[in-house]
Amino acid sequence: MGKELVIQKSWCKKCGICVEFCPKNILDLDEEGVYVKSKEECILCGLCELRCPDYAIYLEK
Amino acid sequence: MGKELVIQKSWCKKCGICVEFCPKNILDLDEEGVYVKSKEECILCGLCELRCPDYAIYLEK
Amino acid sequence: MKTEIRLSGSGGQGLILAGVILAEGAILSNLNAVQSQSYGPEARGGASKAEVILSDKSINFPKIMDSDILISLTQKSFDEYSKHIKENSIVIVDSSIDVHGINAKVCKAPIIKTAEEVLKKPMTANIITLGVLSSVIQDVDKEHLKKAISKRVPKGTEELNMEAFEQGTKLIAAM
Amino acid sequence: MKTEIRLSGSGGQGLILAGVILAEGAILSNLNAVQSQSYGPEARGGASKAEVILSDKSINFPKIMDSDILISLTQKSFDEYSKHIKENSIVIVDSSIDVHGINAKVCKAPIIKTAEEVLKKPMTANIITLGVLSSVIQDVDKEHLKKAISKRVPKGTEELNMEAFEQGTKLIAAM
Amino acid sequence: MMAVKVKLLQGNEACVHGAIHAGMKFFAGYPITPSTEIAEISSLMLPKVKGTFIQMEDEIASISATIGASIAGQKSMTATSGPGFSLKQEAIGYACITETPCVIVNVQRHGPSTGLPTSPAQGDLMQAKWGTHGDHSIIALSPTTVPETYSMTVRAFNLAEKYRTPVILLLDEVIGHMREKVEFNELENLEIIDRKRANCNAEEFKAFEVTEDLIPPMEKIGEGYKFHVTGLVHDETGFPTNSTEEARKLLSRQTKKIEDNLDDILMNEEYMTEDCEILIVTFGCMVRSSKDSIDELRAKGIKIGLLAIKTVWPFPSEAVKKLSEQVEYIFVPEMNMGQMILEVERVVKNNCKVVGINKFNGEIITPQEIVSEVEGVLSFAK
Amino acid sequence: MMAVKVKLLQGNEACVHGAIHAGMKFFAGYPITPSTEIAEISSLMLPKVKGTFIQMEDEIASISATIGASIAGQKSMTATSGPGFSLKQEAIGYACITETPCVIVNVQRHGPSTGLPTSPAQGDLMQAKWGTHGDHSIIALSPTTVPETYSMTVRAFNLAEKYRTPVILLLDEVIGHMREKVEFNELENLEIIDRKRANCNAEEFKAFEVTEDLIPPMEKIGEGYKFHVTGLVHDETGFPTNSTEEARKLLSRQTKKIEDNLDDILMNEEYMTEDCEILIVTFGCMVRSSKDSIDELRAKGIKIGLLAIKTVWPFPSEAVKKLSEQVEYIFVPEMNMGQMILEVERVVKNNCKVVGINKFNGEIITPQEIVSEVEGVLSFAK
Amino acid sequence: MPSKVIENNFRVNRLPHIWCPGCGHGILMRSLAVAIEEANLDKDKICIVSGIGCSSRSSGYFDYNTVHTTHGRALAFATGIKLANPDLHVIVISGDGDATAIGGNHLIHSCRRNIDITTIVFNNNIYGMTGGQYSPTTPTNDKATTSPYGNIDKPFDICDLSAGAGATFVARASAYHAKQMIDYTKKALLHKGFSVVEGISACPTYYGRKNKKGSAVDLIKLIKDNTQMSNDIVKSKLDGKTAIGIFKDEIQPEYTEEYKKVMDKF
Amino acid sequence: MPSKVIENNFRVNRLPHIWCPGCGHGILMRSLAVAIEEANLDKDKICIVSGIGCSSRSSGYFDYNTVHTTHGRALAFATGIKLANPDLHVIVISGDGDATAIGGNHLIHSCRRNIDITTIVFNNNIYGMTGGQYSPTTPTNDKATTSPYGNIDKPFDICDLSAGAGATFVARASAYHAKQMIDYTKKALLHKGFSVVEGISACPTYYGRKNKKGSAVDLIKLIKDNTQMSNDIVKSKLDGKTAIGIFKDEIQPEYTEEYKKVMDKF
Ligand SMILES: Cc1ncc(C[n+]2csc(CCOP(=O)(O)OP(=O)(O)O)c2C)c(N)n1
Ligand SMILES: Cc1ncc(C[n+]2csc(CCOP(=O)(O)OP(=O)(O)O)c2C)c(N)n1
Ligand code: SF4
Ligand code: SF4
Ligand code: SF4
Ligand code: SF4
Ligand code: SF4
Ligand code: SF4
Ligand SMILES: [Mg+2]
Ligand SMILES: [Mg+2]
Repeated sequence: MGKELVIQKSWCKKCGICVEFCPKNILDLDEEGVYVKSKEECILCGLCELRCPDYAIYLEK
Repeated sequence: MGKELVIQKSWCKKCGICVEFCPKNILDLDEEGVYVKSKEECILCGLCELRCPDYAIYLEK
Repeated sequence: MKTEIRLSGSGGQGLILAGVILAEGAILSNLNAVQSQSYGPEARGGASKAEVILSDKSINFPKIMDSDILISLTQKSFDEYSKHIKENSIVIVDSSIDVHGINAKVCKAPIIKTAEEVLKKPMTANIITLGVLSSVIQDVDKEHLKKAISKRVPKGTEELNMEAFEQGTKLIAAM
Repeated sequence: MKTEIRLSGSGGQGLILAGVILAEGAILSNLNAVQSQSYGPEARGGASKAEVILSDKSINFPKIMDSDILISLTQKSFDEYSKHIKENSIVIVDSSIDVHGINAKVCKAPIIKTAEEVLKKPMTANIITLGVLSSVIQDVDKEHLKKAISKRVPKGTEELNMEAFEQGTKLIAAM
Repeated sequence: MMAVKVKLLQGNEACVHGAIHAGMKFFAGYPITPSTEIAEISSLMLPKVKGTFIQMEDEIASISATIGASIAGQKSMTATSGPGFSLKQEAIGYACITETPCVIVNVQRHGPSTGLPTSPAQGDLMQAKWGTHGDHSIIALSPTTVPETYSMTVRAFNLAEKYRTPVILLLDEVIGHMREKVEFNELENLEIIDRKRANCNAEEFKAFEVTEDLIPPMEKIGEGYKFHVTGLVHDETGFPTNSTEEARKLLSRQTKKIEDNLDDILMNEEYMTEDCEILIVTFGCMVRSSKDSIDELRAKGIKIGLLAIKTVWPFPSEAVKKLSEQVEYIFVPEMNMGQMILEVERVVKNNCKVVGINKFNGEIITPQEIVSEVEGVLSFAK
Repeated sequence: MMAVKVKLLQGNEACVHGAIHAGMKFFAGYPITPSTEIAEISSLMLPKVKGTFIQMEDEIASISATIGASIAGQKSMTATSGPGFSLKQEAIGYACITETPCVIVNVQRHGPSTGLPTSPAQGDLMQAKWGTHGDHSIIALSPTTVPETYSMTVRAFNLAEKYRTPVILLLDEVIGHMREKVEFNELENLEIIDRKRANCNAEEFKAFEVTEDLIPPMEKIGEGYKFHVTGLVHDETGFPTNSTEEARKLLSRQTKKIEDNLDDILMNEEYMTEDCEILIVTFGCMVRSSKDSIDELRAKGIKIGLLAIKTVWPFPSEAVKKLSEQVEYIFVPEMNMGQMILEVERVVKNNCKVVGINKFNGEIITPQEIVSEVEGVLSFAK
Repeated sequence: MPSKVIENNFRVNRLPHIWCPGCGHGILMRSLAVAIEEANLDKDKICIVSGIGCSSRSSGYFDYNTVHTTHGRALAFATGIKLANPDLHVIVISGDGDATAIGGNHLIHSCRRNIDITTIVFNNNIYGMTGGQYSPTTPTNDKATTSPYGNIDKPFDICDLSAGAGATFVARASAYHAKQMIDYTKKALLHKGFSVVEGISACPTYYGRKNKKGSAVDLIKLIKDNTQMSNDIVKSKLDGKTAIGIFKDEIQPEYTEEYKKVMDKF
Repeated sequence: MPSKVIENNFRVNRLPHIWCPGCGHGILMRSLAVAIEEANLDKDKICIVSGIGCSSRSSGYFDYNTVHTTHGRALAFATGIKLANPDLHVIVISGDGDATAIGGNHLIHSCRRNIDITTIVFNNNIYGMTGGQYSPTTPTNDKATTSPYGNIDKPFDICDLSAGAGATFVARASAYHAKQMIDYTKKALLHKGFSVVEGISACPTYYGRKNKKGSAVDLIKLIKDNTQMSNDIVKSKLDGKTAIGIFKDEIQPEYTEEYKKVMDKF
């Protein structure tokens, strides 16, 4: 589909929800917020986008 | 049971409910209110008392 | 010229409507008119009273203290309101009423009996009353009153009420 | 003698509680104290600020314009409130904060680091701060402060917080 | 000669006729004596003009729906009496801060609480100004005749639209329930004012713009101007802000837009004031008793006049003050324990003596009572 | 020497402590900033004294339950802030006409409407008197310190019980949320007053008897004195009547029972008034700013004093009038657009000049602002 | 001389009541008195609370402790009364408007809390006191002074609503079914928890007249015709009838008892 | 740069929103935006109405016509808006307190009227905005700042209540069940009549903390554990679970259409 995972770190409030519910377990938090541990493993399922309360992580073409 | 039909005519507002629902059909209205056409026929069922909105007709010992 | 008229009776007799029609007839006749009523503490039954003030000048205070014309259809209302009449005023009562010791021109008319026996509709008493009144209040054109009646009574009862009005006008003549 | 102390930082840091404890310690030490805070427009997160006024006289106006002592645990709060300090006042900040061009006696203390690394509980930063403060405010008896701490912190965390307080007192000595 | 169109109308009826003349397209209410006829007649008339009537579950819902309808672009009204007016207070403040035009009718009855629910009173005058929490301006009008109820309802809508503000129409049971002649020819020509619309495109639109006249233009929902409305302090854009400066600006502007236009908003009637040495100041149905009493007192040679206050809020301080310099006494007859008199006293200071004539038993004060009260005071003063 | 028991309490906390001291056994409320702590602390403390706390579905239910509990015989209280206070207005009138003792706390915040919900203001002063429809008297108290919040809450209950009337406790966000030292020794000895009970048997009992002191004794439900309570106009028996004379008597008595006891009810504090030529009149948290400003102005040689009004309703007209004869200026600092100043102006007439110092942006007026305002006016006058 | 039950339970000197001739409220009011007699409640401990409306005027006639409050809020007042003195038998009398229009929220929350109060709703499908406006129980298409072209609202079923909101005893009888009214009311009074008894009433003056449904007698007959004895609300509706019966009767934790447990912790 | 759906539906310059980290409201708010996109509504014709509460702050973020009203009254305002302009898609966003405590009456009456408004309730079982007091949906025994000894109230089931009061579309999803939330909300938006979608939310700051239920993540997991997909509310309760599903979906006369018929008589 040509989608890609995008992170807008400045909006991340570090709640950890996306980290917990990523089926591939490839997300994690650092001081500033969320980051992808291994982008290649991402299956573009969109669950992180679906549940991020702050719209800081999403898939976009 | 020694009960008796009592009418307190001054309280009667002449709505006709007791008249309508007396199973023996022995009640009627005049200018001043309800009266018994034939007391002897009264079976003391108390339905008039039960449904008189103004407590003007009742059975009492 | 200012005439203060009080119509009194019991709840269901439609005297407020009569007052309204009278006031409407009056304004059609180019008079000023103010009509008011007092509601009971609650809407239920009991006494009823309408007040109408007619004048060729403007009317300020809208209530009546003592009436020029008192109409009473019940004994209770007569007893109450006959205390508040002007000297030399007119009092119109139903024939059933016991009038005693008042200083007024009293007209007794069989209003309720006419409603019940002639028109066979007790609820026409208010319009019969208007008929009676129309003979007393000359400034209000009878035709205007009739116009007001047909406008204000329930649809379908216009004819009955015209008849009631006519009967009323005859009652006072008959006295 | 009147000392106006402003404690500033971010929402979850517990500085309002620190202010309350400071005020309570002060009244146990026979001073007068007024503590207040400004709530954000809504209860959610964001900046946090507590104000404490200590005095041996009665205190009327309960808010602080310019502080005698400013505590800031975040850069943002420092930038905001360092604008409102008296001349020759004391400013206590977490070591992480970049302090520039202010005319005050500045104490930098590794408050947050101590909380995270020594006590392993970030939420003890507020009590560590109190420890730091206790060395600056002589009129408030340390024992009274401790009493206030053990009364006000959540049950079961008394010991941890005593330790935090002690660590705080040491920080300033270490400077 | 043009045919004179006359009708015998009740005050409450005239109010609805006036409202429909003014363009009312929405009414939400909850019945309460003595205002109920306003709802009833609205339910009858509104569908005929493609307007909407709804009976809501209570008074709070009624005023909320009324404000909502106005935000959606319709001229709207609600009506109630004392207890319901108390319940509407929170939402009145919302209408003030959101500058939503609407008309709130209170047909006053006796109180406090349920009191004498079918009897007249004028006990909600102060409430009309102070009933809701926080600082705000309000316009309140009070008619004295049935025809005036018609024209004043039109005026209430006009002021609401012109100044983007709720307007309270303070009737009383006497005016609401009496029937009187209404001549329509002039009334039907009464001017109608509609709210000012934006003269810019949607992108530039600011829902609470500070314009020169201090009255922000108002757009309709559904026409592309997507805006936000809130009861929080907000800036020109309409979005909430915590800025104390914006708070000050907002409240100042909302007060100032009324105060700068007192010339347009205030309305009084003077009766025999030219040479008067004694003045009656009053409002609502008491104007009627007062006029009769003045005729009687004048006939006795007493130089008395009347200032009938039609816009009761803002209070016409200047008019009262000016007349107070000319007279020795001001009498303030009110069917309450003394409310308007507080404003009069404040305004006239030591200029003249101020005497209240009060009745709070559910009865109207009669001309005779005013006459004897005035005569009593004057004879005592001699 | 007795050990001094001191505590650091928040104003809202002190209010609950005071209420419990006074005998509060029932609290019904609905949360709203900045009054919420009063509910929260009540929920914590009441079960410990066999009292009841309930969070109701809204503010109307809360005050209704509060009045109900008092009719049932318990001392009761509710607390809210602006929007909730608006909603409670109808029921406040019911408490007035039924003469039901209870305490209604309004911790004022910025308004109108939602305004700046966490910021302080004093914009509900007039509403406390005029918020409900119809004529009625009300007692409203406003403390300036945390310890005083404690004692004044006790006083609120005492006045409510003594005069059979709702009492409004008008806090503000500043006092409600600040923490201050409270010394308990004296406070714990504060007198407690309970409602007067009947001294006759059930047959003779009249629930609204006109006694010499105009305050009817009050019985509890469930103890044999079966009585009727209604918000309708009622006679001595408590049953509704349409008699205009009874209506007059009822409302007069309910007003008079307050007005006859102003000596007992009113409470002010004077500060440096003895020789003052300039006076500050104010209430609530503004007293604190004013005192500091006075100290500063006195230091500059300006003879200024303070009348701190603690019983804000009924308004202490006599005290203000008396001082107005001595001074040249009265300044009225208020965190609103000018409410108490209206009463001051009314009362002082031309005795002196009256100047408002107002802030309505959600911020407290500082001593410095008062100082410069006073200095500004004085220098201009020179 | 009135009957014993009237004399024992009413303030006879205030009778006859203010209601219109044939008003169903009088029948329901008597039913409550009889139920109280039969339930053998201590009359000193009874507190009747009502709102505003024709129905709500009933409080003044009962010779117990009686509180006539504000429109719609009777249940909120009653909640305060009951909590302040849980020994009282608190009974609320309300109208369809009082209970389900302005008072709807207090009704559902009282149901939810399951506080031991019995509520009797005199449902005449109209606002009687204010002269015949439609209420939340006025049937669709019926006329009222504020629905001159026919009511477009869908009515509440008071029993449905109460049961759904959590009341633990719910029943309906009528002015025609006075025996059942007495019986259900008695059961409601003896029930521990929040109980609702809807009594279908009749307002000849406004509802009857506006809808051309004839006299008081006709209205009572209409109730008879439009109802059926059944404990199944939904099924009855399918028959085009209103069910008369007990629809819910279950025991759940009662509010004042639960609160007592909190107090007993100290 | 935010995602397309955010950019197309929100006032991006007002984001990030004021809610706490991990607050479930953010998830539900996005779900609504996606549902609106998918339902293909004309955005100029959308009007979002909210009351007061954390949840109710959402109105300000949507780039439609938005009205932030008073506490509990959003549905009453919305009723006025919808009737004044029936062409609008009126959507109410409310909290559990806003909708079922102070606003309970407006909720049941809106249900009863079946007016074409979609109501989304962000139910976090607590009053978030005022700092954690119990609400009408707080489970029994839970702690809140006003139930320090455990809540003794019995909670409402918002879906039960709405269906009982007459809503014609009723569904429940959650911040965990965001997909279903989108799906049900979309169906609700397209439904003609009054629709209610309850979204179970999570308030880590107050509800979570007070009840020692852990972090935001823990609360979302808890929702997962305590729910089951089912269209039977009652049966789910027997399993100790909250049902996620569509519980009612029927067509009945809609209020503004009925009113239009009245107008069309003239
Ligand atoms: C706050 C308030 N709003 C409105 C009213 C007017 N009012 C009195 S009773 C009533 C409705 C009565 O209807 P219902 O409860 O069904 O009782 P009924 O008279 O039919 O027995 C209304 C709207 C009021 N007294 N108070
Ligand atoms: C009339 C009124 N009463 C009370 C409040 C205070 N208040 C604001 S939001 C709120 C409750 C919010 O709870 P909920 O609706 O569940 O929303 P949440 O914050 O949990 O999302 C309360 C009680 C108010 N603003 N107005
Ligand atoms: S899209 Fe799916 S797999 Fe990729 S990061 Fe998000 S949740 Fe994980
Ligand atoms: S869910 Fe969103 S806010 Fe939370 S950690 Fe992930 S990106 Fe950050
Ligand atoms: S007791 Fe029965 S039979 Fe006798 S009069 Fe009454 S209803 Fe008729
Ligand atoms: S039912 Fe009662 S009031 Fe009606 S007619 Fe019979 S006795 Fe009279
Ligand atoms: S108006 Fe209707 S409800 Fe009221 S008393 Fe008359 S008949 Fe009964
Ligand atoms: S307080 Fe609770 S509901 Fe409110 S924003 Fe924070 S987490 Fe969300
Ligand atoms: Mg009814
Ligand atoms: Mg919530």
